[in-house]
Amino acid sequence: MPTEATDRPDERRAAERPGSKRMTMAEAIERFVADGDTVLIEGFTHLISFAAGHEILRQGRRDLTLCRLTPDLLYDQMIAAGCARKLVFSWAGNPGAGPLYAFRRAVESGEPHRLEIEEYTHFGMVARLAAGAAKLPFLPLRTFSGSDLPAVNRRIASVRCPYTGEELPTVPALEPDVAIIHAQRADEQGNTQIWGLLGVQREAAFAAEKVVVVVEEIVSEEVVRSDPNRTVVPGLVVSAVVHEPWGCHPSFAQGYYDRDNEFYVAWREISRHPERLASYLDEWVYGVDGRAQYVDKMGEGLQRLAAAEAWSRPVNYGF
Amino acid sequence: MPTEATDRPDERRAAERPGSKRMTMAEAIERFVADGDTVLIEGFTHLISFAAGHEILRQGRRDLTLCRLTPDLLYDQMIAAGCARKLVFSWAGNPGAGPLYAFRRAVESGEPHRLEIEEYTHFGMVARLAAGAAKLPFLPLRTFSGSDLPAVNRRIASVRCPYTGEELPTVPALEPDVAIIHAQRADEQGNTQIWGLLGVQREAAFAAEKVVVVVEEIVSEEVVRSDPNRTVVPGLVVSAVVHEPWGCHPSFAQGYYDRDNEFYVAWREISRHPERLASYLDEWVYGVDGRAQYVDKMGEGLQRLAAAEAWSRPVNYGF
Amino acid sequence: MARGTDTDTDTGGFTPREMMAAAAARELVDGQVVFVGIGLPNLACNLARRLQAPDLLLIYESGAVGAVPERLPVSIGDPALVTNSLGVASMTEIFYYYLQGGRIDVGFLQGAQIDRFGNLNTTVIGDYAEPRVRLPGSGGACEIALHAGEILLLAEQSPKVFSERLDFRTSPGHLDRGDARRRAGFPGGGPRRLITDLASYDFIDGEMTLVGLHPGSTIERVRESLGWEVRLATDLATTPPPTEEELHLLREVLDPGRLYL
Amino acid sequence: MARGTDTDTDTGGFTPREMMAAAAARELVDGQVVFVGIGLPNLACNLARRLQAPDLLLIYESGAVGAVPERLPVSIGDPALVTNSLGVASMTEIFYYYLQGGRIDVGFLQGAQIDRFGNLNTTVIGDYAEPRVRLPGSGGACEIALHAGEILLLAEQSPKVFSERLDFRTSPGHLDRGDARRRAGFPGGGPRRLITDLASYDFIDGEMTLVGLHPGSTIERVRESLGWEVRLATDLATTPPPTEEELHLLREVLDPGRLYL
Repeated sequence: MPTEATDRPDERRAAERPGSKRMTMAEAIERFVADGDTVLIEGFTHLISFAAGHEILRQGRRDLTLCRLTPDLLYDQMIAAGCARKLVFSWAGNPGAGPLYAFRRAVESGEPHRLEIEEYTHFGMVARLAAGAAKLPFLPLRTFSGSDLPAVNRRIASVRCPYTGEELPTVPALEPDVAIIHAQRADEQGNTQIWGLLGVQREAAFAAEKVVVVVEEIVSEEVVRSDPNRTVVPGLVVSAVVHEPWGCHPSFAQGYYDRDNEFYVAWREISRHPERLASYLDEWVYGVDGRAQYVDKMGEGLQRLAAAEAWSRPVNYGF
Repeated sequence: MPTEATDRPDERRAAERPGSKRMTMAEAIERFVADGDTVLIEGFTHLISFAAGHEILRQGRRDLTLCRLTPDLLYDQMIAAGCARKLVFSWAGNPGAGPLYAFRRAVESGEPHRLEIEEYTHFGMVARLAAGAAKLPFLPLRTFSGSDLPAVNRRIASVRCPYTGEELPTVPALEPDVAIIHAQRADEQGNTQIWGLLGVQREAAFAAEKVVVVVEEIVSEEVVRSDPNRTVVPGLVVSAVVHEPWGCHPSFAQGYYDRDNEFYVAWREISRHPERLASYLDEWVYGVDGRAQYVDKMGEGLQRLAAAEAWSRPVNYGF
Repeated sequence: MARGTDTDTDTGGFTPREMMAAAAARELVDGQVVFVGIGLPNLACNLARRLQAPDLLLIYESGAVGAVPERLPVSIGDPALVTNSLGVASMTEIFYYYLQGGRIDVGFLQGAQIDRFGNLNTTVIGDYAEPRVRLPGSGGACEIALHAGEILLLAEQSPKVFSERLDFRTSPGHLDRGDARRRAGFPGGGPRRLITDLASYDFIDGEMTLVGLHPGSTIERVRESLGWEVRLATDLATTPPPTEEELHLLREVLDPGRLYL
Repeated sequence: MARGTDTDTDTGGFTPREMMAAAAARELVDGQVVFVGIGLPNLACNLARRLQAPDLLLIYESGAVGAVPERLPVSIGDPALVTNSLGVASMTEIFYYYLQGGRIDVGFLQGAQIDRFGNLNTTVIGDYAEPRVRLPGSGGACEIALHAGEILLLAEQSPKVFSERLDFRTSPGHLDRGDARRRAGFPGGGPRRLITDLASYDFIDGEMTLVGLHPGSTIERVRESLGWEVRLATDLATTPPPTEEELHLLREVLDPGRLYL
């Protein structure tokens, strides 16, 4: 080997790679989420890491730029807790159950403090993450025409097609400081497998500077290798792997547990009243030391959500 | 229903959809490949439909624009047979085994006739198909810089990023008249499942006007529905489904049969000599009436390529 | 759209929302590819699948393709949409390849404000920077409005919803006239039909035109709940009421818990 | 590069291609992500995995990620690359997310013509429009050359390969001087080392500089097989010959059929 080897950037980078990336949620948030960061906890209805969001609140992070297509209950909680400086999003409602009142209070009357917003459509957010994953500064896409959105978001621009002369809308790449991705399973290196709705989990992971993967199960490399097409996020982009069963509740993990729709419906009234929301956070976020305690505290309530069985047929990878 | 319903374009389109799209290879090529068409038979080393290419030759199609990242043995045969007016490609070699001599003769000395070429890199071809699939007129990508390729291919252009001011190379969308995609299995509606190397099969199918899917197995819809994440090409973009076991030979189908590397090596000497190539075509293409007869004629030679078993672990889709 | 409220009036043995679901279902043609929303659009599509359109292909924004939900989905990403579906697409594929790719025949949209050209507001009531009411925003609505072959609109009539001017245009309908979309180069056809709790409208020359009154409804009630003088078709019809079969399927099979009816 | 030919000379119990494979393997550092080609690069990577770099992550252009081929792959898309791999990426992901995404530490390249700055020609000999010899073209080489953290070049020395001027520049090396890539804004570092059947070269100020002679090779032989006066490092070394262990692994485990050695 050449004698100058240890000065090479690739070698330094390699030396940072640990044998296992497994750590607790508290360690992962401590190491990889800092005050002022741009944070993306993704998952389109499916695989939303409530466990990670709650730990961010427990650790008292501040001035975050929160990004998600659908802020959902999780970001409503985080906005209410005051950790967000800015929200980047495309649809801010309680899916199937009404408004997100904490989000509305922040935007309509600056409570608990003023929240800056940067708003796109779903397609716009998807394209921003695809551009970020590809390390392109922008991507063209056909939306926004005939909408007032470009008038209120100057980040929406356009480009002239060099072939047709047509003017196409563009969005800038979104490259979060950290993406937090829930998944069904991963090995200790972070090779992550997802089935069911994929959302933008892959793009989020490739777009971000650091990636925390949270899983229902840590599996051996052999399980991953038995079905390589199931791998959505490769370990090489992953910074931390956290084992957190039931880590999505009240969101869901296909094949593990159903969405807790009763809670989504109940959130309507909780979030409508700031004091009820505060006592929810006191009890279920600040009042527990982590997801395991949350699960214990939920008790029987969770078991009714456990998934029934509907197994895939295996396929042959032999040659 | 409104009385004007039958005049609505959507209704006419729906009426064309048959219950089953299954047909023979001869029917599929007869209906969906015409003289002068831009034809894409994709598959990156894996899942190359030699069966479809051979049927195109048997039916005597002419003046085709053949597109593929890697022309491979199949397009070498088709070029030798004289059906190609133009080749759009990014790497024209016999993978692991030397040159494609028929391609070389066409380009170096115009035999059997002059072949127009339009040349990209792999990334360029991939981006062209991704643009075609997305119905965008172009996509930006970072390649070609420092290469002489843009000087010989005026279709490679550039665009200025509206955010950074940076000039980025672009390629135009590729939207073939017909894409022919081999896969492991599909149902009769064309819902197509692939595992192992994916190449650009998905992008090819979405980019093309018409799509012929050729499979090792026709399966019931129930098999497809047992593992929806395995579906790479949805039936809604598929025009025809052809059942053609061993349809890739000498290419391969993961889990079904191995690549016939001996034939790839042997092709070097066959293609080097025009008369040997001609007699190969006479015997193995024009001398059989279809892939079933080719398989019979191959006899025992194929069985040594049958795949061993290496089954995936099933996953649970329940809720 | 809000769930059915106490003001739903029973009209000859069915509710206005049952009428809307049945009328919307009848607009769907077998074999079409439909981009489905949760609530009434989902009920309409699954009703049509059980009647005239068994091969209707249901695609949900969340990525489920060819879904056959065995329970009433309560969110656009309900796990029941995935189990036994024909395929799952990532959202990059859904927006770039399916919607922008022109693969969707019909899209359903709703709006907090709708104007006479079918333009929609789901963003804010009041000023964008200092809104009186902040609504959820576009989600995928703007791109559905641009790319689907045609749009079916669903809404409950009130002057607050049907207003002459939108506070914010989230998703384009026919802009300001019949050929505006074509001139602007929009790929999809835009709103074709609007079904409300009172009536059905077609967009003729791009403008909402009353074509059918639901049983029990009157032109006067329609006029009271629109923010402008509505255009009338020359041959005004009465919507056929929901059939026994439609009502049976809606009530007993599709939404027995009366979540959306 | 062509397979080992009859002109390979046995030099102290090993062939020049065995020396190349061993020398290339020693350049790889544990934990690196390597974009692997078929033939010698594949042998070098799999040799390194069995020695100093067990966690070398092998990615093949065809989409196999974390491949552990149980037989010698005979094409870039050999099915053995997929079985028991860690993941399969579509080619869109491979090029947009892995390569352009800056995830590749090391790429291997070869060339029919190579100039002193490590620029490569794999397109044509002669004129592009009327070539004397039409070569395969870029494939993924141009983007590997631009994006990989560093490039390792492999070639057999001859004046035909190492020419002062390329007939066509397919993939950029250091263009025409040491800082040209940085000035052009190329994301990857470009060629770092070239290993031939005779010697090893580093690219110093962007120019091929002889740093080590393989056992049995001489400066004279090196000079005869280059199309220009080669630059010499001040401290010229002799490449350590392949060890017993390297030879055992190459001959008995990795390529027992001597397909590439």
